[in-house]
Amino acid sequence: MSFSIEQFSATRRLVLQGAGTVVLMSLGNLVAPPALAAANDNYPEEAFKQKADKDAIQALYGRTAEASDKVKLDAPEIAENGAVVPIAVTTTLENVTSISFLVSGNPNALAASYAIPSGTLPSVSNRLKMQQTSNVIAIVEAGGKLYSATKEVKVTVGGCGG
Amino acid sequence: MRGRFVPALFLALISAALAAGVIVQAATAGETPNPAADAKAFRDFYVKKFPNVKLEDFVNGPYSLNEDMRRQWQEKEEFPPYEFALESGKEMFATPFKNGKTYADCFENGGIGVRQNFPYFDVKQGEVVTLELALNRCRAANGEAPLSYVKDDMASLTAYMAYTSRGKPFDIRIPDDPRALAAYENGKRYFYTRRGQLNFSCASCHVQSPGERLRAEILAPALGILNAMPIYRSEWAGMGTISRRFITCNSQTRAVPEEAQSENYRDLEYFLSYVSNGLPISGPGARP
Amino acid sequence: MTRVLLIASLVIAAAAPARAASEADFKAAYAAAEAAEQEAGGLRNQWITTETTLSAAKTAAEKGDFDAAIASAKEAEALAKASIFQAASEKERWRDAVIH
Amino acid sequence: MASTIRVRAIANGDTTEVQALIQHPMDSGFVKDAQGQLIPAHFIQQLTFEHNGKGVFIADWGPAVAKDPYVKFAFKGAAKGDELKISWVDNKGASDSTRAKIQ
Repeated sequence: MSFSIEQFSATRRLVLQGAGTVVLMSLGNLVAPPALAAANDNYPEEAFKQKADKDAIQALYGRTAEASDKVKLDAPEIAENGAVVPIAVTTTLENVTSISFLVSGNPNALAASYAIPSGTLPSVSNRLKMQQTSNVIAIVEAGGKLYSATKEVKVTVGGCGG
Repeated sequence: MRGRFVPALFLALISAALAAGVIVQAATAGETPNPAADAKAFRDFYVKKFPNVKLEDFVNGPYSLNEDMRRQWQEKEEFPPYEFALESGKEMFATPFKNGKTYADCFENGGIGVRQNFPYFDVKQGEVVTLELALNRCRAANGEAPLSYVKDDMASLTAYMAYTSRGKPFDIRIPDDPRALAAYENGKRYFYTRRGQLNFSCASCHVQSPGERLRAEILAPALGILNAMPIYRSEWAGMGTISRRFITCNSQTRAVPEEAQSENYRDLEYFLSYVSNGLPISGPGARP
Repeated sequence: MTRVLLIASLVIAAAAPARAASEADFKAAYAAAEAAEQEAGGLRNQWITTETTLSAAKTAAEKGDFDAAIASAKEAEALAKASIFQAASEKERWRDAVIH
Repeated sequence: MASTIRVRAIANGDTTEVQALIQHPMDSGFVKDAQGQLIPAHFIQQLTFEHNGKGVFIADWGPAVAKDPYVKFAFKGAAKGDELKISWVDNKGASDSTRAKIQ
């Protein structure tokens, strides 16, 4: 993809000027309104505490996942930096209800878990932190069953170490 | 047969002259400095070394030379991490000083779309003035304390000014003034001089091995290496000015860095920007 | 007999100041290293390793471990001298790397 | 103070693509600062996107989500001009929220 300046700065202007484009009305620091507090209750505390990916999946979904090529996991071969690793998943599976990402090599395997209500497309992109070279696992809960895709991402530091 | 003796003789003469403390600088300098020829040779070197990289793509550094890295960069550019610095920079740029003036009063065209002309050689002061130095001089002229050259505020300001110049080609001039030529040459000398216990020069990495891996990183070509500045580096989890980048590069080779905006660093920036003339400004950038 | 006395006194002479001399030796070695590092500073060509070795020498001396302190000071001096040599040799050699 | 949430919501046809970038340190609790002290864990635990009062996307995050976190998803059933409410709460109980019009 050549570096087309116009298209590039167009998207930036979209965010920056905000005039008539995205109108941001900030409500400032809300004291946790009830809606928020409720959402916080079902935060899967236990699952995030687990070390191993299997235990985290068990704690989160109560069953194991089977690998499926219908789950497309997009992750770099060598992370340019372990602090910001772009990872995305998309799937052709029907009525997906949840998507999660695990990094086996991290101190706690579960990195993020997303609720996918009906009407929301089954694909998520996010940027995760990885402590070391490790397997990245994407889990998709569809029709009450668990499917997964796994990819190894190499992680190391950069530079010649001053 | 005769030819073989002459160089030996020549060498003996040179060492004798050096030993006698006679400055033979001019003689060994060979041809007089010719920046235009340097810039052309510099550009041809990279175009020949990477025939399938478009000229303006060199400003994307490692991402122009490695597909896996480029995809990670494109993902970051969807909603880049320097977004916050850009916004605070825009705000800071417009916030008047205590005396009511703003940065816009210090720069031609109100500081909008001028980044590609920096650094320039200030004939009155007789030195290279970089964007960061100009910003701090503007603050001083308006009774404000200078900003750190390596911290976020300076990076936010230069990020905003770079953004307003996006797409404009670098346009660095060397005025007809022997001091300007000397500053350019000094920058060139610094770029090619090995330093630090690892005994590397900037060229060791960015001329001899661009596109090569340095553990997780891919070395950027020197052509267009400053076009994306200032950069948000995942390594720093924050913004970095050109000063911060030069300082960290030095410490990578275990050389004690100079103070930010030292004469050597400003001349180095002058050289690097001049040989990248014609390539578009793409700052602020995101890097590993 | 006198030879035995002579050797004995030499040994005692050598041993006695060893304790005190190493502090003085350290100071001398450290001063030499610092001078070399100063010179490298004048050439704007100091190495980070020289500085870490110099501070290692100082901390060892503060702990009273003068043998280690002297070793570090000597190493720092060697590093500083190497950086001075690097600056001198690069004074002209950088031209060989220039893209033509 | 300005919101910590930057949102871009663009509708094409019945599908709205949403991207969000949030200003937050997302400290994992495993990193030491310059003085060698552990920086305490401080990360967003839950991020909620609502359209017409209905949750369209709820993220439960752990400390492994990157600093200044970014997320992209898409959902159906909204139109240009509709409003999205975005809010987050972190492990220290701090929170922020904002609204964005779909373009």
